Amino acid sequence: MNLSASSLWLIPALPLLAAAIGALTPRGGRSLASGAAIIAMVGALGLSVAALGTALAHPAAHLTDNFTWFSIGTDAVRLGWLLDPLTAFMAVMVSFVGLLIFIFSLGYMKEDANFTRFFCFLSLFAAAMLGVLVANSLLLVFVCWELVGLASYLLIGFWFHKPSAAAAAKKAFITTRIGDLGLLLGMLWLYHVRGTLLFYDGGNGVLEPSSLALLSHGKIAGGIALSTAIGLLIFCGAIGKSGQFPLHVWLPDAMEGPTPVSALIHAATMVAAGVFLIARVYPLMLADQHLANVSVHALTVVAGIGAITALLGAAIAVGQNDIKRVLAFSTVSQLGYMMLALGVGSWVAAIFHLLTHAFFKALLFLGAGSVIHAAHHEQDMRRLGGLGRRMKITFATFAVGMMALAGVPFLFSGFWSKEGILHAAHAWPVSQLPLIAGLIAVVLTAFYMTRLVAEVFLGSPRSDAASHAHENSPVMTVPLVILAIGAVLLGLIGTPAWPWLQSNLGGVVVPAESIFEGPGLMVLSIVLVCLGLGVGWALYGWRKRRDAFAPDPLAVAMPGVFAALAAKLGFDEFYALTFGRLNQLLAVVADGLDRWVWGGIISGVAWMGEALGTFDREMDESGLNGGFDAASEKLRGVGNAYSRAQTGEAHGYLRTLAVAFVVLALLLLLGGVL
Amino acid sequence: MNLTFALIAFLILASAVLAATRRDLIHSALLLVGNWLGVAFFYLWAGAEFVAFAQALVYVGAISMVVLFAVLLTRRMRTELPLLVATRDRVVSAVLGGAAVFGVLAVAVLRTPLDTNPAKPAGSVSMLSLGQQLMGPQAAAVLIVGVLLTVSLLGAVVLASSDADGKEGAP
Amino acid sequence: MIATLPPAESWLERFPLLVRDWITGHLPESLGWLAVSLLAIVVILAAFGLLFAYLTLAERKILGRIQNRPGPNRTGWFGLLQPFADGIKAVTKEDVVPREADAVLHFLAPVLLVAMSLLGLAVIPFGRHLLAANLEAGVLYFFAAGAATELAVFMAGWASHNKYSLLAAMRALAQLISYELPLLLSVVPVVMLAGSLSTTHIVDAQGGWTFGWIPHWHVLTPWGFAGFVMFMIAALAESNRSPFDLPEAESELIAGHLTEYSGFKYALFFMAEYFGMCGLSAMAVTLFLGGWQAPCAFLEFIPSYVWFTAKLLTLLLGFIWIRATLPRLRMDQLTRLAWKFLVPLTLLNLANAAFWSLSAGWSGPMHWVRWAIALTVVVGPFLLLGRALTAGVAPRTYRYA
Amino acid sequence: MNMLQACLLLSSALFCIGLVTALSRSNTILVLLGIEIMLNAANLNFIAFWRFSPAGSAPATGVIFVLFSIAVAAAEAAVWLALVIALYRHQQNIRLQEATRLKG
Amino acid sequence: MPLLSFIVFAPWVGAGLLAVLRGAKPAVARGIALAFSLSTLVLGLVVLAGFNPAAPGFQFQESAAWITSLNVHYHLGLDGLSLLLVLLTGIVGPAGLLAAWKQPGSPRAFGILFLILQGSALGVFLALDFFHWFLFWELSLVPVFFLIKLWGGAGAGRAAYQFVIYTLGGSVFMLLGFAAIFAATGTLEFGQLAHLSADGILAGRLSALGHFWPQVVFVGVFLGVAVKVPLFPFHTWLPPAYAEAPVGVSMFLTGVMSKMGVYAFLRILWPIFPGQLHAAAPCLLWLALGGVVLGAFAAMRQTDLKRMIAYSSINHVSYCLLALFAVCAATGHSGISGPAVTAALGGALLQMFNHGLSAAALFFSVGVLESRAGGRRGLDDFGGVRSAAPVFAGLCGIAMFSSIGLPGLNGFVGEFLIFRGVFGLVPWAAAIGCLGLFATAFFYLTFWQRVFHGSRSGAAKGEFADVHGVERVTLIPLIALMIVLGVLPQLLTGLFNPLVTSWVSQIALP
Repeated sequence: MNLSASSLWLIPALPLLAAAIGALTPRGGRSLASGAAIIAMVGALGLSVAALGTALAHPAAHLTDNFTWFSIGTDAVRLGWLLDPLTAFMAVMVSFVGLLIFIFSLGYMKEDANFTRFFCFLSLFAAAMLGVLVANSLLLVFVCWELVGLASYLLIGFWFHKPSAAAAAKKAFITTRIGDLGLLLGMLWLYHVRGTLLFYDGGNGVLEPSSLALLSHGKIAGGIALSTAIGLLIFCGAIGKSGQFPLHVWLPDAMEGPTPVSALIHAATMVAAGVFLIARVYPLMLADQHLANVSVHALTVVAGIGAITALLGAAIAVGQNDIKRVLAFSTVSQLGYMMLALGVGSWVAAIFHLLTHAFFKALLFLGAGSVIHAAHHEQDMRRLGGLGRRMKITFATFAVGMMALAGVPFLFSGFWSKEGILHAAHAWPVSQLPLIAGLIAVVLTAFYMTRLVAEVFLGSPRSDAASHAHENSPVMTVPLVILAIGAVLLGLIGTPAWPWLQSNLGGVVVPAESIFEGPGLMVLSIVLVCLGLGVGWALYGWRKRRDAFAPDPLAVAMPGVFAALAAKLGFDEFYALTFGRLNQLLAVVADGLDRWVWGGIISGVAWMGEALGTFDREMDESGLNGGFDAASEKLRGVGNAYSRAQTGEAHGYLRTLAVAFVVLALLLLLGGVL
Repeated sequence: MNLTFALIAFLILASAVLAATRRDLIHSALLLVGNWLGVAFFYLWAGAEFVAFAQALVYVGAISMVVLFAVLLTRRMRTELPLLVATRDRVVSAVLGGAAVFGVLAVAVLRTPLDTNPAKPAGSVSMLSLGQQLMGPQAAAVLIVGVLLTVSLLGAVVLASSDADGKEGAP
Repeated sequence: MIATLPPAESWLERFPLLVRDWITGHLPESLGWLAVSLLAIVVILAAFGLLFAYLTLAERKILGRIQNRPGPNRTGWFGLLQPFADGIKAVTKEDVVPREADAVLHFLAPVLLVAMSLLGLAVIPFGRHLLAANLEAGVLYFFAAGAATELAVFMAGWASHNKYSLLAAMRALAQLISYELPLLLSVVPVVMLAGSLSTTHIVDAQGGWTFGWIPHWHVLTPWGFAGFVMFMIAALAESNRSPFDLPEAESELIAGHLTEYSGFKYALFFMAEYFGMCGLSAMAVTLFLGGWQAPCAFLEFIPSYVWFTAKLLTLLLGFIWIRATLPRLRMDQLTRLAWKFLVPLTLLNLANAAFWSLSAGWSGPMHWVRWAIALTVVVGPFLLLGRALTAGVAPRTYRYA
Repeated sequence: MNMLQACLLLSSALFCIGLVTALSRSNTILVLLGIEIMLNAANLNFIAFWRFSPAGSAPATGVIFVLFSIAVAAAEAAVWLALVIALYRHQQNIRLQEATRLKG
Repeated sequence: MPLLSFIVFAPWVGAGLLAVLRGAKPAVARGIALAFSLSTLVLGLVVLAGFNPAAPGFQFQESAAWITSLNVHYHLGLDGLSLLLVLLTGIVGPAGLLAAWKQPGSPRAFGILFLILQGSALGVFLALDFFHWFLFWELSLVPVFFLIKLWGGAGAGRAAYQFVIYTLGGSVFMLLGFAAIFAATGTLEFGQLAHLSADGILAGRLSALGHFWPQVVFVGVFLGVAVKVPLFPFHTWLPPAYAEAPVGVSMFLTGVMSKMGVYAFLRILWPIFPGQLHAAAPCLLWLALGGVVLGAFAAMRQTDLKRMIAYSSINHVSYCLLALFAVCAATGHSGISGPAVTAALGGALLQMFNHGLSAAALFFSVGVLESRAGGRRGLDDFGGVRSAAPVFAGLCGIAMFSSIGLPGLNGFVGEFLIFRGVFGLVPWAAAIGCLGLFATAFFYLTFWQRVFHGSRSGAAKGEFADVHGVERVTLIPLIALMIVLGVLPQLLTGLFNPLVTSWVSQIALP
């Protein structure tokens, strides 16, 4: 049974259709929405398996189906669908885990009022995630990438009436958005340089050798190869989405969403998208490896970030008291492992760990979900306890998940995938630091998982909610069991003895020894795991916590460190202080600029106009009119004076005449006749 | 010739001065008539009979009547008020003024070189030439004077007779 | 001063000149002109004095005869000495002068009156050679002299310090002034036709006869006759005679402005009145009746001064006749007659005379047309104005001055 | 001092007397009489100049002028009689000093 | 058949009819006004049917000598750009009227003024001769002044005055500029002027008048246009004017009036003054960036919702300007890439259309909020509206995300092309521009969170009716159009692709 590339688009289309149906059904159509969602996921799973079949049939082949989205001017914007083993395996994992989580959430969200909207958002998320997997163009990836972000925003903020959930949703979206900006810039740069964003386009795709050669030779300032720069920009997107070191702050807050959401998004799929993206564009990241004179190699940065995140995540997880927070930080550290694997050059190990991690982390989250569901939404370990006896299946499946995560040797998938990474790190020529970080993280992982299990399941219940807890309905426990089985069996397909997965992924037969460096490292890791388990048991398993308020033994031992870890190393506050404040400042500057500077100029002009007006009136009033009035007044004065001469008395006139005559005559006589 | 001139001059000046100084209006009016007659004689002496007779006819005949009528019609003021102090000052200033004017005129007359031609015989202007002159170039003037006379007389009649304030005209 | 002797004159005509030359012969040459003037004055005064005397007598005789009574016949033969008796009476009567009267003016009034009326006689040509003063503006001189009469009348009225005499003087003045206008206006046509103001020239203009017996006197022309009639009416008024003798009418204010006069001054007033009358009639004769011209050619032989005297006496008798017959006019009728009747008619007559002189050249049939027009212009307005004035006399309204 | 100057002196004297009369007397009639005297003085001048003007000169303008002046004087006399009467009726006495107001 | 004249004058005829019908009942008046406003859309579609995108130059041209002495012709013409904007007016106009459906005050007067405004806006888009183009340009101010003053909010008076006087001040300079041009060249026809400037004659003629005249004239005309767009420093009139104007008017203002400015750039400034524009480009780029970044950040500070959206519309319009200025800056450089210029210009045109739709929708939403809160429209006057009115929240959400530029909606396509073009031409500008994207997302989400999320408070506490009847009829078409254009931008780009290609060919490419 094979699925041609051209019909690949059906995989994301089905859940999208389900999402549309969910959106249009009114609040009451609960079964319609959930039924549509689950059927869609089953369909997607079937198609993914068929696609896997096709992919396995054509090893090392990239089956593409490209089409034009729209043309602008003369050049067309082209998108496409891609089928290769990576896509197939990821699609199967996502649809299988998604299906299980859908079924689990049927029970978990039963009494929630917005049941239909929940499934609509879930199917929207699934469609977007599958879209990212099957996309053949970085633009299509980006589109689906943003939709995944939207879906996570909607799901985290599902219980939007809780202010903390709304804030967490916003924080998640904004932080991922910052990462996406880097991805956008990388994409634009690539588009500008290559003129197309298709990965594989019959020769001139971005990831084809011809373009890789061109990209790697391109030099930009700072001695960095063009491909490195673009790679790193794309990696920014991955950091944001996968919660890597600088941008991991949103992941713990994302626990505000319902637990199935956390399971689906923050365990299996969404956070894995970052790793998948780097895996997808791996050839680009590798392009600069062979260049000698390049100041930095993309993968070195990836490895570094991965190592730091792994170590950081594990350390903070130790200090958390909320079950989901512990699991969230463990996810951060496991993603750090995957990035580390990619960084050290073996993307196959990363993907193998991704697949195994998806199963046992989904299992752990669903387990935590059933615990919370049972304990009436009580999430704090200190107030739980003694649930092992009350919730047998949950406890059993949770224990399987814990052991897989911790990497209990041989039986559990977690061990093999982690070993693969450690061996790859060991084989990394550049430096051994990632290996060391990895080993430390192994210890810490084992420790905080035993702490979690001991606190929650062992000992006596420390709150009445915990005491009333009882096992959930089968609709919730069956997915747990299936996942537990998966967590165990999946490891088998990737063991060094039978590296089926790795060879199929890479499309080339991978010799056993390439992933098995030798017994020495394996023994070391086993020892470290046992160490972690032992210490964990010693502190929490053996001497049970007496009551909710007892101080954490670790806090007693190392108060300063434990407090710091509990406060998530203060990254949130740090960011709030720096970026938050900067943001606020810039806003204030912008608004102030608008209000005072430009507004000031305008009112200044207005004021000047007014002043001119008053000045003009003043001049007119006092200057012109005043002067004129004064002059006319003076004239009237003269007139007045003259009028006094007109007495009306005839004699006076005659006398004046006579006098005038005499004077004139005298003048004439004296003047003239002289 | 000088004798008659002197006589005429004396007659004119005396009557004028007396007329000015008489207290009784009628007397001064009549003296004034005398003055006009003197002037008429002067014209005769100067040889302009027509003007003399015209002067006599108009002044002595008509204007004297007007003056006398004026005096009679305003007779309530029986006699001139005794000379008030103010009037005394006025008289003094008037005389001074008059003297000054006369002085100036006299000086002017005596200084200006006037060539005289005594040879003009009496009656030298013939009535015929005078008539032609009047009716010829001066015809317009004659007409205007005619109109002037008519208008002024009508005006006088209107002024005097209109009793604007409603009661009968005073005597 | 005396016209040169025309060659064909008989010795009678020249008799007065001969006497004069005889007298001047006895005197030194330098006083020659004085002598001539004095002679003329004496002759005129004597002649008119006698005329005045016997005129009073004649008036009283004729009035008497008209009123069917003998008139004065006691003094002398047929009363001929009556004037001298009156004269002696006047001189001997006491001359009463009111105390408040203005003595100077009171005395001066009659003297001024007599003098002025006598002055007028100087320019009248009594005969071909009998002319006191041959002035170029003779007519104007005559009226200028006459103008002073009003003054004298006023003086008389005023000086007598008597309300009634003053009022009477005012009325007399009003009459004199109103009639002076028609008097002068009626003279103007004559002057216009004659073309000169000198009396001798006017008389000469009336010389000559048509068909030997129709003299060219102005009175025989339509405008001339109208002018003569109007002149005579005005003359009557000017001399306060007959219908117009309101000032000294007995029925009015006693003797008018003469009430305060008595004795010789009163006689002087009478003398002045008669001189005025004679002067005016002499002027009438000169202007309209051809002066000393003979009525017909063949009567030329009779001397000029005889013709003049004859015409003068007829006019004077006319005066007396009128006095005897016409009733006295009331004051308003009198002034209305002057202003509304005489003045318009004289003005029309002036126009008529102008037409007459312009149409002098018409001959043949046009001659009669000329006469017809002239006559209509005289008669038409006379009848119309007459009817207008007398139509329904409006009730009398008294207006106090 | 020839005859013309004598005549002129005479007319000036008469003129001044007229002026003095007009100025000194307060009775309107006398003032006007004064003015009449001055007018006659002017006429005197005219005739004097005509009389002593060179022979054969312009026609008797002086004489004509005097004629017109006499005519005008007559008209003026008539008018001021009316004025005096009106003035008398208005202010019951004819003192000139009190006739100063144009209105009323 | 003078179709374009019909388009321009149909609204005015409507206004005239309304003016005549004094006694008309409010409903009738509203109906007539809406009908004539819709006439633009109907006629626009008719023109669209007859429009042949490939044909170069202007179509449906009508030219008649008007003032022969001044060589002025009544010349209408249509090309891709004008058609795009006519359609936009056709859509936003009726939406504006519908928004004012329940508005107090006489609908008849409102209808008259609105139709005059719409007619003059259409006149601006279709006129090809400066004379009557400027006539329409100025005439549009008058109705806006009255609309804002009579139906506006509290500070309407001051805002209206500032708006009109500010814009008038700007357009006075433009008039002077064109007077100089007319003096120099004797013609006011855009086409002829473009040819003259292309051959370099215009610059020669102007400098003949005076040494600095070409630059001075350019500055004059630029001022007139910059004030209208508004370009960054000249935008202070916009927030109060949009905030105080009634809903329908602010929709029209942000939807169409600001597009007039950009249209003026493309139609007048760019073809006639390419040289000066290129010379001034760097400085203008910074201004545009200022508009983008500072506009967005200033929006964060606003508490009045309408002012916030006003600032956002400054931000979005500045994107178009950013693209234009980038193209101007790059023209003449050797390394200029054709596709980048095409993308930039195409993106600018798309952005104009899309922003018109999204801004109108957002203003409408704020109008709805305002109508339910009794005139209050502060950020903290509301809370939890989403639970009170989910449908309204959904529609408003879509409009907001389109404005943020979420892919899948129309906003993204325009912005993507603009950034693609600007990055190709002036990379550093694109980088700074992205900051604007982030800020836009930030303040919109703050708005969304403060108003829609959280527990029900403020106006939403009491009864808060969801969108119904007329409101639904106005909002849903806009939202549908956004989604359709987001998925199929080909509908629009097909109209103006040949135009953009012709523009690109004009720029001297290596």
